[in-house]
Amino acid sequence: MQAKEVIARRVAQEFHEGYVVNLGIGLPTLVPRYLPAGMHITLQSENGFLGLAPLEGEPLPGVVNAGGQPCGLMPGAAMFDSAMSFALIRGGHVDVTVLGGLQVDEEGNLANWMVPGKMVPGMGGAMDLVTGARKVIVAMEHCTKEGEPRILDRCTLPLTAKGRVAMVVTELAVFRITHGEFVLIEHAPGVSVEDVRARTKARFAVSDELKAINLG
Amino acid sequence: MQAKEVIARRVAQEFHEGYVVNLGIGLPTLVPRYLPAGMHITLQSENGFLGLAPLEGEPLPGVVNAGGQPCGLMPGAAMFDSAMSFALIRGGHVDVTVLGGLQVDEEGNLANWMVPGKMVPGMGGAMDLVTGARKVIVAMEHCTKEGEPRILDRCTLPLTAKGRVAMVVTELAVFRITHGEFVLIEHAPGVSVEDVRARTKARFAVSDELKAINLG
Amino acid sequence: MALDKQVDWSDVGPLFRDGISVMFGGFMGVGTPDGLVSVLRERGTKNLTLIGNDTAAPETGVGPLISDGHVSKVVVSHIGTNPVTGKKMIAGELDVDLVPQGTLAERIRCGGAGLGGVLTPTGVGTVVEEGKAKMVVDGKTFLVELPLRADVAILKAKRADRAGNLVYERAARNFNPIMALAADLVIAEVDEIVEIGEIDPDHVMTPAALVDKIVLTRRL
Amino acid sequence: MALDKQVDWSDVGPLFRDGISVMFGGFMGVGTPDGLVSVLRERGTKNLTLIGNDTAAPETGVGPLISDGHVSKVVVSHIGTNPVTGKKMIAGELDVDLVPQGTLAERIRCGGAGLGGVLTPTGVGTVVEEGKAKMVVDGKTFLVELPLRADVAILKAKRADRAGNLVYERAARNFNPIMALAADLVIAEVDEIVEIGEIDPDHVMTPAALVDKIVLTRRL
Repeated sequence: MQAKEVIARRVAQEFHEGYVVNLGIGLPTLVPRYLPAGMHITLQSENGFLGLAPLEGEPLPGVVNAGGQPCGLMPGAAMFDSAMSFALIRGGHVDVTVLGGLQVDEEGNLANWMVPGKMVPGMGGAMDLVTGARKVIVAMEHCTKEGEPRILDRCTLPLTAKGRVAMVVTELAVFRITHGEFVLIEHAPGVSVEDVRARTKARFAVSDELKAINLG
Repeated sequence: MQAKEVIARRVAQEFHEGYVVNLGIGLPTLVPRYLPAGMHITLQSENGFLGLAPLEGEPLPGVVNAGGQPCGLMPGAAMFDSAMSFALIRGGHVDVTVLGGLQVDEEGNLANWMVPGKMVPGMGGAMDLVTGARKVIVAMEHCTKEGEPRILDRCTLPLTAKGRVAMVVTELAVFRITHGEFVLIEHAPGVSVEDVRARTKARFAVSDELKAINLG
Repeated sequence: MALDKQVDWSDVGPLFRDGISVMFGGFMGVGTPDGLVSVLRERGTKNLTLIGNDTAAPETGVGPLISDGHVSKVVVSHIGTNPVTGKKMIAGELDVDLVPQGTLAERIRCGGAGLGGVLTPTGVGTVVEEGKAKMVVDGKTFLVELPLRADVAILKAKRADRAGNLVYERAARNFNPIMALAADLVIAEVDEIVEIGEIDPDHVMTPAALVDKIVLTRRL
Repeated sequence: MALDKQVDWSDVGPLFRDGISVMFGGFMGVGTPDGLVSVLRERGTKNLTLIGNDTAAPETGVGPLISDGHVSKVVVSHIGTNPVTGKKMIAGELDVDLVPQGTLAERIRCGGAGLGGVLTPTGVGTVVEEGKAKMVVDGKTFLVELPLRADVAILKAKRADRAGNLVYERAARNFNPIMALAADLVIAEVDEIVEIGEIDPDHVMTPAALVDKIVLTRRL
């Protein structure tokens, strides 16, 4: 199973019936594929709506996701302006947001919006989402392409938000962050705690209930 | 001509084609009767719409003015929520508001929302209107029923807003307030400057262009 | 989105407890859910804090709740149309917190939008500024007004779909949409319930995600 | 209400001057008035300050204005989809002020609603907080974010009546309604113009009172 699928399958287990969810671009958009049959969630999009669906048939005017790509509308969808969109996001009306990360640190800090001197795309809606969503899940590959850990004692890149990450899901491990404590709660099948430590530059506790990620 | 009609006729002269106007309850609601034929203004109401019209025929569900009384809708009316209603009011999108007053003073302060120990109805939308409308016109009878001046050197009642009144229209006189200066610009036919002074407890300058109110 | 949020009137009562804060939609009673107000009365709730535009009249809107002594505090912009409110205030039986209407709207919106407050010019130089922080921006003075939230919001809409998307009618909209953002539990009384998908997404005024329960207006 | 706000395309050009600030509706170009953007180009305006969500792509939305050098500053939440913006920024030809998207929406709304600012938790502990006042409310830290206004707002709507009431389509709504509040001159490009009274008052998304000019989308 590819790293991305492992991550998406595991993140899907954090969703519950009726949840309002905002998914970042890329990997997070794969998550809904792995929801249990019959579970209904509502996808929220920064550009102003609740009830995104996959595109079926011809694109409809104005029905686009936050990446500007044509999408569909769930029955019962609702459209609104940007002020309302972020009232929902900042006001705790989004149950979960799943975003990619460049770095996460022990304090639950996330850096995912710029690399000084290299990539300055802007934060878009990410700072508001990470600040305001009820639960922030970072879904990312455990290390960079160069093999450098992304989970650090201290983020070195500019932060997206401070102390807001509740969970980090990688292809190797799942960490929960509560009360400022970084805890390894699950590992990928065949991956040992030592393997995780070797590729993680953050202190973390190991849960008493540590188990393998269920990829059922 | 009754005092109220004199006041309403004179206030009507301050309206211009296309103006957005918010009228307080009572006397101010008489003003539109005296607009020149063919002049179009849009009435705004705090409870959430633009385009009030007089009631014609049966009351329609939800079509009520800020006093909760059934009214009509102009063609081209628009409805919105209270936050938007006051974004319009506070944000300078209402060209003129006309309100009654208990007291106005030399500094353009208005008191019209409470009499301690007697009448504490609440400010409703008045504080926002007086603070945010582009032009605030106070339309009131010159003196109280007991003959006490309402135009004072200093309001003694709790203020509605500070320094926001641009014009005061009474059955005796019209004052303009600019740059902190109270100026008598018009008097009712047959009323002398001395008559006005005798019933006014504020210092005021007399305009070089002082004239009689046109009640044409 | 497939959750059916319609409940029966008998399910509503248990949602209310003594001492809760209740935001109520409506302006002079127009846009106030009369059925939900009745449930609050019938249930005999005590020590309610009501947050809304006004206290309407003794027999309209939330007026009966005040007349019958269910309320210990109101946060409103206006009480002048309901003499009972004023009498109870003077008698020391009711705490009345008067808030300028636009400020009330913004404070509720802040409470629902995750904002810590807004800077408003309204009330500067009046008794409203007492006890509040001020800030000067570009030479102009503003009051810092803080968020308001409630335990429960009771709303009135014209139409809902089963998921809870709401459409209001004319000036009955008023405070309802912002209150839908600002309470832990949001209950809407609606005149009509339609199937999911029957309301055009562009016409939804309060998205279903904000609404917890819907109940069909009782025809008396 | 009877004023007919429709103008011809030839009337639009003279409304734009060099050095003005322009708020533009749209999100990745969706909801951006392409015709009005073209007029800004054809007229050869210089030193524009653009305020909006993003700089789209080099050939979409406001992208062409940046590619062709009409712009000296952008205030946006995102530039990553338009490499030209990044290049010009690095070359020192374009000033880029990045604002979190929700904060951008609130700042524009403040500018249009007469508010002096809002307190937002977004950006606390990040570079966004640099140079900004902070306030602690109920133990939580917020940034004080200040209002934004512009000389001109250019909007895109699906439908207008002749008075200027606007209806947007789906996610093309985005920043358009709040920008209608926050500029001295508001111009809307619309796909369809109907008679006054043809839009249900409950469906109006931007009231006519906020709109100065409407122009019918050019079919190319």
